[in-house]
Amino acid sequence: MFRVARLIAAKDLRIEVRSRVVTNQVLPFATIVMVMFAFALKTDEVVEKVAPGLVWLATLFSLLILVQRAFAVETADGATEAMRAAGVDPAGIFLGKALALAAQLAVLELLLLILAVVLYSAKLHAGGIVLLVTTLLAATCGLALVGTLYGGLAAGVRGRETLLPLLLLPVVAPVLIGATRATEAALGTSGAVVSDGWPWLGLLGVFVALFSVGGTLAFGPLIEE
Amino acid sequence: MTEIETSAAPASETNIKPPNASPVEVVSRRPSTGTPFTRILGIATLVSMALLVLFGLFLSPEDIVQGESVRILYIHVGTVWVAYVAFGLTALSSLAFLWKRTTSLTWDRIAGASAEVGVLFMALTLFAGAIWGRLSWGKFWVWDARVTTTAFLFITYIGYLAVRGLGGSHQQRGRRSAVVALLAVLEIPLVHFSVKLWRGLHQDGSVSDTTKVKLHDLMLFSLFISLIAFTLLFVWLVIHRQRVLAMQDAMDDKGLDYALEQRRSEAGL
Amino acid sequence: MRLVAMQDVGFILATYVATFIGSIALAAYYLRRGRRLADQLPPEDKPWA
Amino acid sequence: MEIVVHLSNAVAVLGQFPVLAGASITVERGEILLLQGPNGAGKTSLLRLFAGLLPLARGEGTVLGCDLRTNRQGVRKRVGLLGHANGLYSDLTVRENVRFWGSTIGATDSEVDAAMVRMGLAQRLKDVQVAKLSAGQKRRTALACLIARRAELWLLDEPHAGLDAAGRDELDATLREATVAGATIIVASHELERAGALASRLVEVVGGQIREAQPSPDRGAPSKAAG
Repeated sequence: MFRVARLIAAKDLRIEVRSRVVTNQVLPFATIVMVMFAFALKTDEVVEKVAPGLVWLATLFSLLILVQRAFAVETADGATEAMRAAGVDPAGIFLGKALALAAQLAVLELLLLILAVVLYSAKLHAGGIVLLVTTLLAATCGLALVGTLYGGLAAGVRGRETLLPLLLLPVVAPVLIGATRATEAALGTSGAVVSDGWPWLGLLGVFVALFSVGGTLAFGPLIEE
Repeated sequence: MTEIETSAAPASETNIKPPNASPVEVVSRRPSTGTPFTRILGIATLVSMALLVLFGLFLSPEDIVQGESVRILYIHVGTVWVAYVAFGLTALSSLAFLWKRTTSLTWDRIAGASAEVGVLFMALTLFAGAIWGRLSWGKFWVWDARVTTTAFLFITYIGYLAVRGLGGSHQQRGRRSAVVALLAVLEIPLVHFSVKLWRGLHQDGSVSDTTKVKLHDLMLFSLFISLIAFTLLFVWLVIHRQRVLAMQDAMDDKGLDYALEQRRSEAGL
Repeated sequence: MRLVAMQDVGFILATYVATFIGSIALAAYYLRRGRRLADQLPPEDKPWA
Repeated sequence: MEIVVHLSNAVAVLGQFPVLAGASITVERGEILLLQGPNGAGKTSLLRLFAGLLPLARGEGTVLGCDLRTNRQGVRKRVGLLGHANGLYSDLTVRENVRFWGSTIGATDSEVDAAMVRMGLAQRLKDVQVAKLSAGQKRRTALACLIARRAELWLLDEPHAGLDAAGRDELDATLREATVAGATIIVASHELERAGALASRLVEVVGGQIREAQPSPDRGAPSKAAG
């Protein structure tokens, strides 16, 4: 299972290195979303206050695109079916694709965070850095896991573009809430203190644990004909 | 990978007659989804609904704190109760479908029927809740954990119904939707907990504080009738929907027999 | 009649009416659909009958 | 003779359409079976059924000793399918594709290289992105991926399509070698003169069913390849 996962993750990342879809298209998209948020919110104080939430909202929108892309690669020339025909362990496919997606998401989140510092004058400080990094990691894993799970379900079907957001967004709500609050605590947005953030990190941890197990079990039946 | 693109699948009963249906048979009415039991159930539902209107709107007194708006609760409590029962039933039937020793498409259809009825009640309960909120708090929506969770359930199960409609074989539909239903069981407590935690940090009034009303006996009785009436309605709807789905599946199989015959005749054997 | 005297009577009635209309519409849809399918299927496909 | 594939009255459904309408056939080890028949007759579906991809709606079927109703997973590890689609990643190079598909079943690098040599991909083409290949070259790459998998039962859907003369010769030689090594091969093809010469047996797929083709006069009784 883990051997297959490694293979598939390596393959996905190599495809990304070659095609540069994330760097050339998704990152600019996320950037413009961040700018648009500022337009919608007008005043600097409001933008500063909600900066962590905007970072994670932009992440969610980008997640939808990344997931679509991750599975478009597979369905373009019948690779999904070839994998099924080759009896590749579905749990391995799931973990591998989730791993590659997580790597791409992590890069994206880093960029969005820098953008938040630049555009929204969010302030990083040393005391919150541990919380910030662990939050990024946990939220990334959570998003990648559920994204892969529902992306795989939607991949083979008609109307996948519309089905995926409908299925995916309600599920990632806890990640949005948890990650936003933890990030607020880490950045000290509107007077939040670092210790406020840890319960939220716990929530993210539970989410990751549940969906890594649930997803590994569920992915096979979901993609099977 | 599909080899046949020209062949429109005879999916619904409208474009295909089973090969053995002669015009004479169609004229005579065949038994439908109703049985003596469901007819009694239906009458009981209607009677209890009438009682609900009578007690809810006329006989029960107004609340000291909430005034007349308490009457909305007689709808709200019943529908929200049924909605959650419906999703519980969907989850359990999905489990029964996935478990090898009890697997049967009947479980899948019960799960689907229950989710569909549940979605209706979820919509009704959100509507009634919003109106009640408007009258009690002056706003349609509060970010209470229960309210928000209910809204998420609503969307989640609309997604579940969309997954059911994706097509494929009945078995595939069953497996796929059962897994999605069980994943929703993972998701919903997380949503509820996270919203609760979220509101907890800077909390204003929540539903649980304001619903602590001192209940008059007649009000309690009206609530009781509401639970009974909506539960009966739920059972009636699920039974009928389950039977309609069973017939739909049977129709698909009939269509298959017919299509098989046609397909074989292509060979000229 | 006390109904008339109620405050916010419109809201309350709307709730009741919406609930009943919603339920009746779904029930009617199921019955009609069931009837149409039942006319085309033999008794052995209806084990409950 | 060992029976590799056995179908009896198999029905398979796509959506609500019966792509296979009661197909029966027995295939023994070492055979090269050619499926012919018009478009939409069910050739592709038959191959997908053998590969354990299409569920069996009615009837019975066994492939390599695995029951198709209960153990499709068991079939897949031992079968290699080349469908209409090549299953290649267009952003990766030829070698990366072959290595990826080979390694999913644990093929070593030398096996992967051998497969590429076999399909004439080891020289100029190996580091070219698949997106830049011609249709025939893509087909060759897909075949190399299949060869690297060392399957016991090969299922090929129009393998000659898009290949040039050299590619066809290489393919035919590869298939003959594989049967000598104990593999069984089922080919769906429209190109009778090419595939017919290769095949040890010929059946016709019509209307989702299978019937033995009339032995063609020039080839006499179907001969078995050595197992």
